[in-house]
Amino acid sequence: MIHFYHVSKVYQNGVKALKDVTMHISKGDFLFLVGPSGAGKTTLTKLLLREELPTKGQVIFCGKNVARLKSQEIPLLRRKIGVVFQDFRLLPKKTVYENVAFALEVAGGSRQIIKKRVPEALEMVGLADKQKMFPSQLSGGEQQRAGIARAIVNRPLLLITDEPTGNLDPKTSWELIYLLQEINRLGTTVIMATHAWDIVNALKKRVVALSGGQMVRDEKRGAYGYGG
Amino acid sequence: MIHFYHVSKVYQNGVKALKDVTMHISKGDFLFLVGPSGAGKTTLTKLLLREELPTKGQVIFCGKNVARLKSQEIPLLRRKIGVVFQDFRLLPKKTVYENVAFALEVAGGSRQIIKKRVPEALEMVGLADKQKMFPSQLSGGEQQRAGIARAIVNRPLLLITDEPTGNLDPKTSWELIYLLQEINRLGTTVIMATHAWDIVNALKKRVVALSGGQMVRDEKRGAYGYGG
Amino acid sequence: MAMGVNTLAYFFKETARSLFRNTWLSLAATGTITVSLLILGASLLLVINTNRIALDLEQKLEIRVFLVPNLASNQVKQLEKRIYLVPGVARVSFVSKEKAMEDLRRGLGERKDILAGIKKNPLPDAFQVKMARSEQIANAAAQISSLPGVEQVRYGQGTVEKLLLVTRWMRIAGIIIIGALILAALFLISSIIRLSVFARRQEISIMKVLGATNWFIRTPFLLEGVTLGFLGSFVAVVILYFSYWSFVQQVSMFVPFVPLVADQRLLFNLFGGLVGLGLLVGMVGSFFSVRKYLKV
Amino acid sequence: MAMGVNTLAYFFKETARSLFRNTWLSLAATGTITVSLLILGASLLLVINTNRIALDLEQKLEIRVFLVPNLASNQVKQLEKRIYLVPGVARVSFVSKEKAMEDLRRGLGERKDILAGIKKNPLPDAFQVKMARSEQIANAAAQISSLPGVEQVRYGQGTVEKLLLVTRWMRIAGIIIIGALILAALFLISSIIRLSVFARRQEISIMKVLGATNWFIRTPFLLEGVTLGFLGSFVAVVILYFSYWSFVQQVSMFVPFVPLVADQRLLFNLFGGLVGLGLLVGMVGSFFSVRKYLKV
Ligand SMILES: Nc1ncnc2c1ncn2[C@@H]1O[C@H](COP(=O)(O)OP(=O)(O)OP(=O)(O)O)[C@@H](O)[C@H]1O
Ligand SMILES: Nc1ncnc2c1ncn2[C@@H]1O[C@H](COP(=O)(O)OP(=O)(O)OP(=O)(O)O)[C@@H](O)[C@H]1O
Ligand SMILES: [Mg+2]
Ligand SMILES: [Mg+2]
Repeated sequence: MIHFYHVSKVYQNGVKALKDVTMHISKGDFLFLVGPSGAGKTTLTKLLLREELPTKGQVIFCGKNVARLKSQEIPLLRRKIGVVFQDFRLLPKKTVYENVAFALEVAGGSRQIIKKRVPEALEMVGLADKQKMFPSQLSGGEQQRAGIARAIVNRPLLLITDEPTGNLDPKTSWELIYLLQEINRLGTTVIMATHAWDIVNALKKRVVALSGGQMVRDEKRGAYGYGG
Repeated sequence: MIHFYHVSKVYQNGVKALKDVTMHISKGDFLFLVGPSGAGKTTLTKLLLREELPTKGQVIFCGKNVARLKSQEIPLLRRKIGVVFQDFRLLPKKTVYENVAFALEVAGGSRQIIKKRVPEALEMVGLADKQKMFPSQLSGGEQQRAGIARAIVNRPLLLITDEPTGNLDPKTSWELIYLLQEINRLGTTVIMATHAWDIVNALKKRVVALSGGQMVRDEKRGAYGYGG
Repeated sequence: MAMGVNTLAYFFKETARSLFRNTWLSLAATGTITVSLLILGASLLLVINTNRIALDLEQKLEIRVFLVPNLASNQVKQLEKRIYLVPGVARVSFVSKEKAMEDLRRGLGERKDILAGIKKNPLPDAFQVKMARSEQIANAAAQISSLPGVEQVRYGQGTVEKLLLVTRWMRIAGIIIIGALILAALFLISSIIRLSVFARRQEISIMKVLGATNWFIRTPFLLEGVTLGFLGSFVAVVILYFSYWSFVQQVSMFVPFVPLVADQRLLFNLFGGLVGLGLLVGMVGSFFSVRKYLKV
Repeated sequence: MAMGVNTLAYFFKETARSLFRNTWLSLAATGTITVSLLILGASLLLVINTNRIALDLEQKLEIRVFLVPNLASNQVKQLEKRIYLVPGVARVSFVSKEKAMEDLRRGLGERKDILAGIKKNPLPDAFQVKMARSEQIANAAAQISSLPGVEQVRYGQGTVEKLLLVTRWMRIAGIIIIGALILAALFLISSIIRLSVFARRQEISIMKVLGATNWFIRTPFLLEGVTLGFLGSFVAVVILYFSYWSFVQQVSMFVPFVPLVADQRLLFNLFGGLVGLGLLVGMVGSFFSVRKYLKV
């Protein structure tokens, strides 16, 4: 479903964030993206979302070259992907409920669907009682969970979670992992960029390791680590 | 040095974030603050910084009731405390260097001191080569480290770090912990709110556990956990 | 763009929410639109009224055509017809020398004893010519003076030219001022709208990355712009309306001889135009401001 | 507040940085200040000049005092002195009846033959009285008419009152307009400054929590406000200066009889005042805008 062919990314200020990455992800995969701080994990997910364009190489999603999408195709691409951003990116002027509902509204979801799915998603991440609060009134972990609810609410084809447990206690983290596994079992491809070595080691899923922008490891049933 | 006497905090929307917390921290302590997401850890640090006022009870810092400080004393209080915020709070229009230098400028540090200490601090957190970049150009872990550099640069009396390893890989996390221990050894009191159970368990330092706003545990040489 | 009922409902809900949750931005934008259009509208009224007063003065201008003595009455008729044919002439009326003497006597007032010693009326017969287009007065006078039977032509040479120069200048100045003020209003309104969108650029980029189409993001901003434009210009027009009418009343009470425009139709068009301008700038301003941040 | 050299250097560095890194905000704020002060300045010039023209017209007003026939020359002297003592009178000059006849003859122009039959001059001797303060003309005329030796007083009753009413109205309207425009300029400028601070409220709260004093946060904003205020008003004044001088030149070429204010001193004060206003609003606006977000 996803193919990276010799992808390099150099940011405007000259930082080489990715160097010649080639990688394939099939539908239904559950993939851990690991690597030290600044390795290029977030950059990789930005290329998939077309938030950034690759400097070299091709990123293919569902058979289409992401860099060559027409401008009206970009929103359609993004709606197929649910993302938990490392910095949450909640809309500050919307309540938790409205933030989650927004992902459905964007895709033209009907009022019934919104009324049904939003509370479901909030329930799943344990935020049912905070739905009327604004992001600035939430704790770090609660904001993160609001972001997770938003990412899963419209049942995306691909779920990208960037450091989703960074602000969660171990118990909540594991609940989230079970949730992601459940979602994965229902057919959603999951990419999880993470530093949580305990989770990676326990799950024995596919692990792709980046270091300094280079892919240093790709193991089917791997453990946490990135050489060096 | 720090005393919490029967401190309760109820936010405007009625959320009870802290309930009757009594706790003492001596100069030179190294304290882990643990608890599930939403337990009140960040709220506790906000009371110390006088970002929020307690609804009930007293917070005493260096012999002064924080809630009763005159408005011109508040900046002096804050300059004695270095904080790594959970959401980083870097100034978006300043480079990494300027962000770190700002903590010194605020306190009226001379140009020589700034020129000496800022690169030192950036070196300690491994950001020496990113000093001219703006926060928006940094990876999540790099932003977090910039926040750490800013918190330690003016050698505060008290160092509060709120989830400082949430976006860091294990290796960088441990380097940071060694750095915090070093700083602690030089006399700075350190409070670290965290979910990193492995670090808490390995260090065997004092652990204060909150759950649902209540203090459920306070152990001299404790391990991660908050009952329930 | 195909648009469901849900999307439409979303747009209105969204616009209303944004207006209320960004109270401060909304107020500043409305206020700026109001102030800009107030200044523009007041200046328009000023210019229109100055023009009206100038026109009033101009319409009081006339040419006096003195006839050769003892002209036959059919020659006089003939001449009258010819004067009518001169371009710009609106109305011609005959003033006999008896009527002229009468006028002179009345004009001298209490000093009319001067004329006591005069036996024979020395004044000539004359035509009084009103112009349709006052700028042509000098030309018309020249043409009339060359007609047979005309002895002399008088129209306040000098003073009239001065008056016409001043009124023409005022008209040009009025157009320049109004043009500059329209530009100024556009700048002020679009600045405040751009700044209020700027304050929310982060939100726009988040929406973009969540898969919202440009139109989906833009429409609530456009509706917001239209609403602010309407509110702002409506307030401006209401203020203008009431202050102008009280002004007109004051003037008609204290300086009744100054002719002010009180034509309901014209004022209606003017005020309607202001509201339209407010709406338009609000919408177009929002459109372009948002576009800037849509390129993510 | 004790302030080191470092802090001072920080303030200037900080201000310069902020101006350049927020290019867009800086431009919008400068532009708004320029436009507001341009409108205000142009209106001030308009009002000043209208007043000047009105004054010019008023100064052309005079009272004509006709004397009782055959007054002795010392009685005439006496009367002249008494007229001088009437409040508001500026200048008195004697017009003999011969001079008056001469004037009348000249006034009638080519119709002066009317006077051919008159043997004895029927006109009286008169004084021509200029007023220092034209509002007092009616009062002065009434007082003069009751002096011994005065037969009749004439000052264009009716027309003069009209003129004076109009000029007084214009003065009041001018003051109201300028007052309203000053308020409008204050609103527009402070709105844009508040909005530009609003866009940076997050930064302010971060600084606050890092232990910055209110003054430390505020000073760069104040300096920024002063700089923007100065730049904006300076541009406005330069534009005003050049357009006003070219306007004055145009007028003196094409409608030379319209008296315009070209007093360097007055203009200097006016323009200086505008720059001062810009500076002040920039500073005070920043002060209050920042204060709002300092309560953390
Ligand atoms: N917008 C940008 N402009 C310039 N450089 C950037 C930008 N974004 C990221 N970088 C740089 O690219 C490199 C990779 O960043 P990326 O965010 O992909 O790291 P990461 O693997 O997600 O790290 P972390 O685990 O700390 O989040 C970093 O060195 C960073 O400084
Ligand atoms: N400004 C606020 N207004 C209202 N409620 C708030 C506010 N800030 C925090 N809360 C609520 O107070 C409770 C405690 O929040 P706090 O941020 O202290 O949690 P925390 O222990 O830091 O959690 P985390 O580990 O997720 O960061 C939460 O339930 C949160 O929703
Ligand atoms: Mg990252
Ligand atoms: Mg927290």
